[in-house]
Amino acid sequence: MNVIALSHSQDRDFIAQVEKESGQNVSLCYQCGNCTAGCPYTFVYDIPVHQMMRLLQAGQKEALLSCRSVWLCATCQSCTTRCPNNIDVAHIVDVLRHMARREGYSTEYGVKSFVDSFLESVEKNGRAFEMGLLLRFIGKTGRFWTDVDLAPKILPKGKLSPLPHKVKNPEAIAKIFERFRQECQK
Amino acid sequence: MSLQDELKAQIVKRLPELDVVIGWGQGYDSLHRTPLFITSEADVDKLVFDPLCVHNLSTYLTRYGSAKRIGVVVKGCDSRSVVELLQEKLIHRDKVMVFGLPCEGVADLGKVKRALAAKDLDMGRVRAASFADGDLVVTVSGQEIRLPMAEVQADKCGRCRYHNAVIHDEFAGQPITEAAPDTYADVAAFEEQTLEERMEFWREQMERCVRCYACRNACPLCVCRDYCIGQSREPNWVSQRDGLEEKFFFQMIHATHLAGRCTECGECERACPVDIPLLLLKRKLGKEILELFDYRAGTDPDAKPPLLNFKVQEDTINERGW
Amino acid sequence: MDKELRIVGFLCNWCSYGGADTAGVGRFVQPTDLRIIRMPCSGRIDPLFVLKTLIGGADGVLVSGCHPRDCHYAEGNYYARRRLEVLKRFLPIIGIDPGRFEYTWVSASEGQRWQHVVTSFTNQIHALGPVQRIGRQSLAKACSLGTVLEPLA
Amino acid sequence: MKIGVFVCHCGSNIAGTVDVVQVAEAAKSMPEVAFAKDTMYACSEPGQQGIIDAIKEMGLDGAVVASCTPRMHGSTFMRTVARAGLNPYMFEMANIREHVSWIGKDKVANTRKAIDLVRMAVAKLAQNKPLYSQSFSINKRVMIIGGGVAGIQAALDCADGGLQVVLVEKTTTIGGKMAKLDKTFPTVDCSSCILGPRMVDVAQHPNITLHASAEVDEVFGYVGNYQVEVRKKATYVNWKTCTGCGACMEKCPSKKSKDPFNELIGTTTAINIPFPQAIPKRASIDRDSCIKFKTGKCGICAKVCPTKAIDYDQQDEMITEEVGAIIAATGFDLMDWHVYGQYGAGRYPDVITSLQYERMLSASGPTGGHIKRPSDKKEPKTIVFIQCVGSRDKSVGRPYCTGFCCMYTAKQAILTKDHIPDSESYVFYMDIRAPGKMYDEFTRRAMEEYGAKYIRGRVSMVYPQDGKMIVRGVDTLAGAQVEVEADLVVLAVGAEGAAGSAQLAEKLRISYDSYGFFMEGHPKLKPVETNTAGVYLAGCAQGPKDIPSSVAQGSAAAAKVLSLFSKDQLQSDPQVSKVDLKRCVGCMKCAITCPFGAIKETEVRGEIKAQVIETICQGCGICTSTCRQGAIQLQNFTDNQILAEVNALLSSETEEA
Amino acid sequence: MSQKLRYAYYPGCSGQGTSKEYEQSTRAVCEALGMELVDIPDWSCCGSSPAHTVDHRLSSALSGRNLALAERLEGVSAILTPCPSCLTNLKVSAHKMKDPEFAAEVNALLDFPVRNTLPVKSILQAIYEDVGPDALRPKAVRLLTGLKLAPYYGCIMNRPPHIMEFDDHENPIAMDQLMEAIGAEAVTFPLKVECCGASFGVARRDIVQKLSGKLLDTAASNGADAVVTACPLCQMNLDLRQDQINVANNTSHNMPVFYYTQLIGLALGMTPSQVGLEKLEVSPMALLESLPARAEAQAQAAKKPASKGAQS
Repeated sequence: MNVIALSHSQDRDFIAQVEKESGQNVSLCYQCGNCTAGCPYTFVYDIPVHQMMRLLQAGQKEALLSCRSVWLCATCQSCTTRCPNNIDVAHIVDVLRHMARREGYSTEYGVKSFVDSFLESVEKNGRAFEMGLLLRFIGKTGRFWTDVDLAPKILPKGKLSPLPHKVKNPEAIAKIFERFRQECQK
Repeated sequence: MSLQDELKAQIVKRLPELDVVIGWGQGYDSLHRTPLFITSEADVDKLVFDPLCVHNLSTYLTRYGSAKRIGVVVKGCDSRSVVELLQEKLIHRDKVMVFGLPCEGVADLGKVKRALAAKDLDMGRVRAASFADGDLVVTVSGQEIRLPMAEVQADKCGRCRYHNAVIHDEFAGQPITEAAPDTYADVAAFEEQTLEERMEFWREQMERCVRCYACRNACPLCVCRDYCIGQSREPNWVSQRDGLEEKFFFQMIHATHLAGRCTECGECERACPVDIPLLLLKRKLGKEILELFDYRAGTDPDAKPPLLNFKVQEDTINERGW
Repeated sequence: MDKELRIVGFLCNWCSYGGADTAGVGRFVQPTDLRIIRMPCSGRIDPLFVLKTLIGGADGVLVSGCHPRDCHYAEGNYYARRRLEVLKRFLPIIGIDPGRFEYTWVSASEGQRWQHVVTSFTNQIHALGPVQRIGRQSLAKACSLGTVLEPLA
Repeated sequence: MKIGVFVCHCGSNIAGTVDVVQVAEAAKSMPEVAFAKDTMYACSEPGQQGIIDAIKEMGLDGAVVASCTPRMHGSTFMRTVARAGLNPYMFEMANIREHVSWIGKDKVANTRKAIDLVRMAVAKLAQNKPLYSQSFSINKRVMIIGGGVAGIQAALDCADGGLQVVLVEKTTTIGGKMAKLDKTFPTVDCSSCILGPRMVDVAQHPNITLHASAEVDEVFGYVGNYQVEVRKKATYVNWKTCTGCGACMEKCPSKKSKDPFNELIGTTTAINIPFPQAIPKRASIDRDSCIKFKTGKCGICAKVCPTKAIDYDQQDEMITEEVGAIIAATGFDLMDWHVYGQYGAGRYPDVITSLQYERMLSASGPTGGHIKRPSDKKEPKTIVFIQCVGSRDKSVGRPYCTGFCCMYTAKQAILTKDHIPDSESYVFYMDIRAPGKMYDEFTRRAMEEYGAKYIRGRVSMVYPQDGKMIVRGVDTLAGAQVEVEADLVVLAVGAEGAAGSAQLAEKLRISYDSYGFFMEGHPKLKPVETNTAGVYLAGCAQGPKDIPSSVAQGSAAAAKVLSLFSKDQLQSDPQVSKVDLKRCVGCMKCAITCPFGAIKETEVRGEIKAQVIETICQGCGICTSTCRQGAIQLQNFTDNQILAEVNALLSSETEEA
Repeated sequence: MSQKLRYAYYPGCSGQGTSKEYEQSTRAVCEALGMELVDIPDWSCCGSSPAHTVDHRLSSALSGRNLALAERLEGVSAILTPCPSCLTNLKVSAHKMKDPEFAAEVNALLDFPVRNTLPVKSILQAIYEDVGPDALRPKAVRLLTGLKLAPYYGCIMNRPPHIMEFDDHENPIAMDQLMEAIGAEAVTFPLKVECCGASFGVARRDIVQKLSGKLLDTAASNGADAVVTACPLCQMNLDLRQDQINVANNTSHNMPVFYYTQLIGLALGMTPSQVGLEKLEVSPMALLESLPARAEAQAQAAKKPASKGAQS
């Protein structure tokens, strides 16, 4: 394990940025570990939640933004709900993921692709179009076998429409995305 | 028998039990009445009662020592002052005899003066005044002028809900049916102005104050007299400097000292030689105290006044959380 | 924060003054506008002190006592609550924003709450700005005079 | 008037963020100020001497010290001023530490504020007048509220010191929480063996009057002369004749009565003596489960009682005790841990509190000292202890450390191994707090000799599965989620002020925090005093603490009372109200609002006037703000003194503008 | 109930696809219970979890558009949605937009601003609070006696409590009580609020297999015949992916996974097809057909200890 050179590698701006975007005070964490104790995703994490909080307190930006855990959090709120210090931990992880995205990380490419596919679908149709987003995901990842076993189960039930249920005015939703991108560029 | 004669008969009957009876008599001209201190039957003849009897005679009750037995003639509004004085133990029930009257409203001589002025007539030249069919009939500069009472009545009478004396040992005449309750519409109307406008209003009004203390001296509940903190050094609340802040602060002393006590008789305002609408300040307090504590001063001699009382859990005051 | 305003606090000795001490001991940073006058009890606070202070030019007055039911003198804050509530409701008639006067309850252990009260109240007063004083020419009047005078000049 | 101003640096505490030299310089130009100087530590010996020297040399009439809060050193400097020959009330303090230097770093603003505070203090001092105390006699009896180990200690120490003691206990026996414990840390000696004899001493001491099953209803009076109304709650047994023989318990047919002494583990009879060593050893009836009270039939206890002590018609009895001082030793209760939904909120029988576990360990407890899990009465083999349940947890409104749980959990882990040698104990902890003589060694023994598995981390959830309790937690040191399949889960539930402590505090007029703990006079220097003269604290009522600390506080409070009572007369505080007879109109509104009945009506030359009874007046000043003539003035807080402060402050603003 | 129950209704995207039966049964049940659902005109996707993982302003804007549309409806008392994921997004947006600064940022992305005037609730909360189990009980014409259910609420129906403000966040009971009102039994199910794997089914199927597998294991070990849920994503993971889970974990669950609205619908007398039972992957028909016999057996069993109890 690497030595963390606390004198040199603490990124205080990073801590401040996370605190600003999440509205949380990371100093409140006293490392009881209750977040990790309750987290259903610990088994797939490379860094357990309480250690993410610890690395955050130490300003270890690179370690956090490049980790898998930020992508694998499903925001199930277990950590937030049980934190004895009322820290909205799930919100902090959300913010870390936003930052990872902005800085171009995609450590869990599949997860990122799914999210991108979903939002592209919404931007185009105004609503999530399940069949369409699955095809987009396959297109991005090349995982042609994704859930092919489910097709014979679901198709006869008429649940997956081959055509999107568009809103009447999809441009209204596209405009939200458009304005959002403009805001981000500012 | 007229109301005035009935009252006179009552006073004559009770006079032997009393050291003095305070009523109204003819003033220095036909439009003015003045307090009349009756000690003999002969004095009773000088007694007058009509809408020009504006004074609240209960003001004089605290000027006698506790030994004297005093009779006092009161209109509905005046009677509330008597109740308040009794409640505060500043006078004693067995030393006071109350001659209660019904009152349909008194004239506001300021309004009379303005009404005559509008006709290019001078109130100072009025030679006779009488009442007929709800009008004040005055003879001025040889003309007979009829002024409808509705136009020259004091503002307080328009919203009065205590036309009849609320406390009395003798009551002359027939009680008047009470009208709808006072809604403090005047206070609400004033408060439609911006805060800046309100302060500007008081600034303009108080500029005129000459600190004559007539407002205080006319007030039946200002019992401190020589020891009013508005004029004392120990404690020294307000300096003698002739500044707006000092003048205004004196009115704050007067108003806050009447909070929960003032019966809104309006003597302060009537007595003011420069016509500052002082009653408005007291009515604002009266309105808030009514809303907060459902309390009207001078209606129940046995009530515990709201500011000398409390509830552990107040129903109408929100705990001010921050 | 912009220029300091004049804010006066009347605090009871047993609870709120102690709460302000507790806040100090805890180094809870607060705005510097407030000047505290120590009173034995909120029941000692004559509403005239508040009016004197406001009319005399203070931009805000804060009164704080023991929580109801926790008065060191058993009942002082109950009387204070009624008197001060009447006062707060009276202020608008004389043209003073009732937000310039607040009364609240802070116990000796509530240092953090005191910090919150001071900060919130100071912000509130800054939002209202400096007080207009009855003893001074109002800004509005000065302005209207200005517009009248201008064409003449 | 010649006023001296002394501005304290308090080392860097004040001087770090306030320009004290500038403050002293500014003071020199204030009205009446004849002398102003900064000083390093005003409260130190040379600091005080400097003040005395200046007063004497300059012929000062009064002194202003600008330093810390008057609640800290007000009385210190009043004595200083008195040593210089002035009346102690010719002194004012400007609080430029707690209210200035410690709450902001802007030195310019702080200095400006400090100057204002000094200006106000100077202005007030210019209005001050010498005040003189009066003497009054005291009642040398003491009431102790709460018969736990702290109250017992205080009672015995006071009684041994020759005082008459009234001990009031809410439940039917003294002993408190300690009586429920099996063993005590770190010596693992038997709790009832060390407490029992002390309880007997209380019962037998000629100077102690014990009111058990009694509560304080109302408190009147003041230091030296309190009147306390005590409600003796009906027990439906005449305790004068009851001998505690226990015949009623043997025959009582209602055996499902709640057993609070055993923390609701198991049940007891409707008429019961809570435990064999109870003091007083007297029976009492639980109305809620007594068949006689529920149906009118039964009455077996009355039939079997050899002394005819049963009295179903007994009523609460009110008695008044007159005492000169009161010690509140009301102890603690466990917080309501049912807010922890993740631990089942009481739905799972095999999740219990540490105090319930303690009763199971006790040989005189409901299981006869055998550890049996409540669901199936089987002996558990794997026991999980979860610490900090309701401690250090802001999310349930309990941010403080209860402090003693680490130690008793280690004790319980050790005792568990003694009781069940093939058992395995796991302790989930956050930090081990064991600062005390032999304490840390004790927790190490639990791990090293008794094999308790300490796991650093909280437990996220506990749930039943296949007859086990699954405990899912974290081992933060290993960086891993962990699960334990436990037979029994013991929660180290945090302490809060005893039920009803807030109500009692209001009656005693002492401060309390949101957790029900009473506020001490000063966190360091007055640990057993309160801000109400004559009322003292001992034990967990003041904050969670272990047995040795509770006993020490019991003794400390007793010493305070003995020292208070060492004089025959007390000096009254001269900060009382005073009537200006010529201004008084005799309306007696002051008397209506006085909470203490300290104002009476008197007649002066035929006129009614108000008169203050100085020993009863507590100095609140409600009368002063009630009186419209300004006729009754609270000394040292007169209208003029406060107005001087207001005017000084507002005039400073005018000058600026 | 004298007051007319009228709500703005946000169906959510999955109601058009993978959870058609939830949508269908929700509408049928609400109608039967006198709850009028007024569709938010031209509603769009709330952003679901993908949006908030990218940016909170974007997420709140996508939700906010629907809040603003709903606010234009007249005479509605709340915005209802069946889907917990939509519920969370709508509620979080409304909650965060109480901060005027954040609200301004979000409104800048929208055609018309959110006024934040209507509360957002789940259909479950509305049925539980506005109708209630006591009013539901007498309406049940066909009690589901003998049906043992693991009530599974999902991770975000009640969490975090300061935003969701409904039921207990560790041990919710609303659905338990509704199921008991229609005669079914809610078994002890300690994992009521544990996460099922959420939307990782596509990208990280292994996660869903492990987490949903554990839910099915626990339901089975506590004696449940079926799972009842209130979440489209949970239902899909547990039902549609049950075969995938069985293969990965070497288990052989054949456990129907109902929407609670389907069961209430059945109890109110609707036919299986009216509540879309045929759309479930694990067929519940055999289980439902066995119920009358089970109910009988249960009644028999209940008699014995009851008579025994009377003696003692």
